[in-house]
Amino acid sequence: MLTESVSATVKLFFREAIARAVSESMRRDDRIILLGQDAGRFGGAYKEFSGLYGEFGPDRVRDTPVAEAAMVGLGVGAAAAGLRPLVSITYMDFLMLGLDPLVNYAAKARFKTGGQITTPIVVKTTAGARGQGVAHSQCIEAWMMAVPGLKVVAPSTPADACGLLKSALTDSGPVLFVDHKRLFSTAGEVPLAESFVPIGEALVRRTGTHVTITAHSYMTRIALTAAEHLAEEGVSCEIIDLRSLAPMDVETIAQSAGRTGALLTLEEGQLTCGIGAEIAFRIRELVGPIRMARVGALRAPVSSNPVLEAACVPSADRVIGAIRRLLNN
Amino acid sequence: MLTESVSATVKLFFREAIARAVSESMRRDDRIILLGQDAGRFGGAYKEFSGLYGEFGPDRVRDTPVAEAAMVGLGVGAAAAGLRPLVSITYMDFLMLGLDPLVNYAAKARFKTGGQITTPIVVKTTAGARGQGVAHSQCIEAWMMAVPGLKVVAPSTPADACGLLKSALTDSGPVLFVDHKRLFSTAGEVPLAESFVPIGEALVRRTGTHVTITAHSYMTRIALTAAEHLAEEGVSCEIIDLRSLAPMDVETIAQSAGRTGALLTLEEGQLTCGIGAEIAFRIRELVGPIRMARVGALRAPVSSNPVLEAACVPSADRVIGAIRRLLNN
Amino acid sequence: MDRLALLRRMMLIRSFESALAKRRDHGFQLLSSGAEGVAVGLCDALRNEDQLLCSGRSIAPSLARGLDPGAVMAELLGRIAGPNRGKAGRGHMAQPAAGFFGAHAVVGGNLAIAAGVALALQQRRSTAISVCVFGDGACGSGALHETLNIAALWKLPLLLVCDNNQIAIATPREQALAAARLSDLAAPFGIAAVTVDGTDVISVRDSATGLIANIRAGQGPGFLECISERFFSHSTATRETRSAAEMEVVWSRCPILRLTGQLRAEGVLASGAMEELQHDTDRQVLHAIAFAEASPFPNSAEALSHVD
Amino acid sequence: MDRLALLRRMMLIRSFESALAKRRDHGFQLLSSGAEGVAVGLCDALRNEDQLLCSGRSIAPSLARGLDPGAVMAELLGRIAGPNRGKAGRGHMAQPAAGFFGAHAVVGGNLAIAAGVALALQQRRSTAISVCVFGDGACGSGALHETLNIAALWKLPLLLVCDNNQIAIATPREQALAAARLSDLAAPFGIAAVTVDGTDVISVRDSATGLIANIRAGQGPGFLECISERFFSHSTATRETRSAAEMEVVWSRCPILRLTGQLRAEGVLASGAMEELQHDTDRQVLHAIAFAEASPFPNSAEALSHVD
Ligand SMILES: Cc1ncc(C[n+]2csc(CCOP(=O)(O)OP(=O)(O)O)c2C)c(N)n1
Ligand SMILES: Cc1ncc(C[n+]2csc(CCOP(=O)(O)OP(=O)(O)O)c2C)c(N)n1
Ligand SMILES: [Mg+2]
Ligand SMILES: [Mg+2]
Repeated sequence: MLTESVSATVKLFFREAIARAVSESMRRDDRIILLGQDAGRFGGAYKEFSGLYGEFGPDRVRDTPVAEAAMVGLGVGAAAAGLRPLVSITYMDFLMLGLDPLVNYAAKARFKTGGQITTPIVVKTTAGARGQGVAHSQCIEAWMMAVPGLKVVAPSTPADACGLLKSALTDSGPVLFVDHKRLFSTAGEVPLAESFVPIGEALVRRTGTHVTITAHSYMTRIALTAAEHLAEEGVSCEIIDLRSLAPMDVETIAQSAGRTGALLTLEEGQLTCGIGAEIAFRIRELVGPIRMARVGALRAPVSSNPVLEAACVPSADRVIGAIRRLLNN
Repeated sequence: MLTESVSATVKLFFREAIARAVSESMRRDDRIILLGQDAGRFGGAYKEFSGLYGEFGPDRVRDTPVAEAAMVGLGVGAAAAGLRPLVSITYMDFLMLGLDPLVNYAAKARFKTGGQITTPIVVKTTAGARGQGVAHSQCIEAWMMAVPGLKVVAPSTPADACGLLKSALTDSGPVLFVDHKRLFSTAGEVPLAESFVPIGEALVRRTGTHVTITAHSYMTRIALTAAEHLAEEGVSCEIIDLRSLAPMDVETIAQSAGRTGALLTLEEGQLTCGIGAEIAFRIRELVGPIRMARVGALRAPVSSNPVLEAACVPSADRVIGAIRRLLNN
Repeated sequence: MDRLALLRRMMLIRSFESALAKRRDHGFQLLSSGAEGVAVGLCDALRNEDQLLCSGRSIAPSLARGLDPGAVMAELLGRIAGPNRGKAGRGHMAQPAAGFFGAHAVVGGNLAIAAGVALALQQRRSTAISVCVFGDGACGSGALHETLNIAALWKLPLLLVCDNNQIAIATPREQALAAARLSDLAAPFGIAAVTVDGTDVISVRDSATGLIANIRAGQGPGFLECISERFFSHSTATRETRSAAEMEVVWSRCPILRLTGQLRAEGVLASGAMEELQHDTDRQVLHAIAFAEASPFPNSAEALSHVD
Repeated sequence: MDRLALLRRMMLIRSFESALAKRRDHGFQLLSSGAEGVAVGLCDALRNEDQLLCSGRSIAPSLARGLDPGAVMAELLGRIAGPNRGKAGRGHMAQPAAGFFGAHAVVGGNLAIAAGVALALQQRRSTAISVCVFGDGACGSGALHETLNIAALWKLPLLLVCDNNQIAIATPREQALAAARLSDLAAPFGIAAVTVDGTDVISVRDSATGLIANIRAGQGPGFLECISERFFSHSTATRETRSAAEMEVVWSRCPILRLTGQLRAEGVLASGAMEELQHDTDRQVLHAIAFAEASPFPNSAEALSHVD
């Protein structure tokens, strides 16, 4: 009976998992407030905040003007002064407008004040391509991983979205929570009981023996699709869903890559100074010179044009091709 | 006689080399204008624009308000409409405030308009630590290298500062020109005759046989200091001054690293998803699994405190230690 | 343009958008219906050499500026015959050679760009001006402040036109902006600023003309706020949040009906003329669609072209 | 505080900065001399539970807020006895427990942070307010616009204080800002705004008190512009660009001499009293220096502490 209730789950869309995480967190902790463009009655660009305005009212769920710099700045200041704001920046491209308060203040506040000020803020933003073009498609997770003092998480499933967001909302922060346009309408099982996913732990999504694939967010699904096809050819892929990009669970990757002897890193953003380059360096330090390859976007902006978007960002086919080449070397 | 006059040089401070590059370029091309905080009569934070206001007047050398977003935005718009603006953002930390126009507009303009609009803008900014603390010391070159459509150069000598800035001011752009607080007062020989340094070519600053060191900007000087000390121990370092970070001259690095069989990458910024990770990946693809190590800042903000700043950013001693470890492996 | 031509241009935009909205092969679109008077009135006050910039809501501005409807349709449908070779779509459509410097989908993002275009014109001693159309939502962004200040200081030949349709996605303008009138935001900088009814194409044209005369005379930037309407939801993929009662008021303020009514009352519009106009514009739109459909999608190799 | 106490506080700041400026072991400092009246007048209008934020020019604000001069000196000299353990220096000094939420060296960067502090206070139904001091230079940044707008919309308990010393590094305020008065920038948002002479500590105190009463009453933010002076160059490492004649005018507007003159004229300040005050404050500063010098630099291991 006990084990049954522990493992009981409910099927939720990714967007519902986010709303649930926020709702449960806000009930538990009245310091949590939500700031976002159309985050209130409208319920967010992807309905990911649906129901929150009704439950918590306009004081705790606040629509903001289109002013990303101030949105992040206000959230950071409020965090420094004792609240736990969740600030929603609709698209990751616009996070650029709010980098000053996030990077120059929040990520450095604890350090520069010798521990007097912490900034338990969560900035949630949506990355990735889905028909919206050059300024609404970018993935700049790699930049954010390079900011000391900032944590970055990027779930691929509703359960992780819920569990990681809840952890982020109890973290000493700052935390950047990155989701993806193509994930909101995906569904998955989420534990019925309130549950947290710790920041900093990767998860092996699929076990395999020939090659280790690392991915996060929507690219985890691309990796899984590729792995299914490759399985038909007798290629066995182990897929590691990074989940947390900073801090990164390098040990889990190293264990896997050490076993399979081949590593493919997959990311939707640019390869240059990207997540794959970082993982490759660290795995090489830990595991030695194994076969490695990386897959990411072409070095080009992402067009809203469906043909060009598809050509630019990684597809399962490209992953399959890269793995074949990697294993034939 | 001919060779003599060709190789004739003059000794200039780095800051003078910048002023000279701008002055020569502005004389040649009246589309070039300079926008910056106190770039006019004051001559720039490091006197690097000294004399320009006097020579070209307030229409072409414009002081701006403290408004980095608009400064870059105006420059980008003016570039798109036919000028060749040089926009000075005093510190690279504040470039974050201008990333939206630079990354979301300028770097994508040519692509998104199918070639109708180009943005021949040069954004000049100063990176690096010298006693100014957490929000005036950052090096985010790696972020900018990952922007398709954007070029990034970062000279280490007066001659390269002059030659690269002049090339940037004739480039179809956008170009980010990164200098360093600790370079302005360094001196070096600059060709007397007007000369350009092409974007995209690294330079071997010191030849050696045991290990290849890559660096750019001020870190090139740190590498040279380290190499001198190591020479006394019989360790021979080859130093490659990257000069251009995007596009990067990977061939020159590969040739050297293939010969020495060991690579140390040096950067002042963060290691995570950094320049070293990128170089290591590409060299490994081209040269195979040689010994590699990277040196960069500690994963921490850079304090204005002299003790803590020195502890955070790479020193010659740290480079020496890293090379000893690399070569003893 | 005479008033009939203005009417025809507005009807073309409306008809174009109706046809486009029926299609399902373009992701989504941001329609200008309800705000045709702003774009058409404004563009009538411009000269060929002027440059127009706008937000991602680009259909009315581009068509009002005189871009070929077929080319615009091709761009919106991702076809290579679009001015941007189908690479940009609604968010970044541009044709600088035709005086349409282009759309930019970052809210507020085109403000400083437009000021930069104005700076280039000023520097070259041109008599042309730069004009930027943006929404009420963009008025919350710091970009407006920085741009107003520098444009005023440097007396840039820049006209800022706020197409205030009183809502940003689902956020009513009063809830997002503390200013009583959005043109008040220009006042501290000493910038000439006017608020007009954006559903009155003639007022828009005349106010723009007045402000532009000062700008061309070197007196620095102007600010024109046009109170317009958004007849549909934010985009063809967004849910509407306004009540039926609210929408009744919104729809009652139609720039096309307004001008039609005036022209009818003055006897300028003969009884069958409307039907004829409608027929004409609908046919123009059919041609535009046919043109666009005849054009292929770009080849996937274009994903790497024009990057550097 | 009575006026003698205000005078003493201003003199302490002046004396502190004179002693500091003589040293060469701190890189450089941003002095507040000439603007003591702004910080001291303002802080006299605050309650303990209020929070003060400021720009990188932090000496007058921190001392006026009552931080221990020894601790402030230690921070400025990079010693571990500073409130930030010597990690922050001038640019980021903070002691929130003492109502000094802190400096931030990004121009305009503390505006939205201060609004966030105000939001936290409002949310917790506190009667405390958040106060941000920033320069005229910061008024060119979009951060001001965004902050004013949101603060007005949400009626945040926020007082924005522009310490307008009429120059930013070397750029005269008229050349950087198109507004006639900087307090005009608050007007469009319906924010109560006042401009006072910042060299008159009493005016500053009284105007701040008036604005703060409204803020505490829930009427939303206030804006106070104080016209002050910068007696020295931008920093102790920056060259002065103003002419000798200009500096004569600048120095003639000394907040300390101004109050001294008033008190003398009213007979409140006895003849030897000034010398005694000066002696007192100088001694306080000597103690502060001794305290700071007794404190070591942080150990290099601190470079990695308090990061996450
Ligand atoms: C910087 C930025 N933030 C958010 C968005 C998402 N967004 C797209 S349109 C829009 C509303 C804009 O409203 P308004 O300026 O009034 O223009 P309208 O849509 O009414 O024409 C928003 C918030 C964006 N594109 N850019
Ligand atoms: C965003 C940003 N841009 C530029 C700078 C460099 N800078 C430091 S102080 C300063 C002048 C600020 O002038 P003002 O706001 O009037 O303050 P004051 O120095 O007169 O007290 C500038 C431009 C900075 N610190 N931050
Ligand atoms: Mg609107
Ligand atoms: Mg000032």
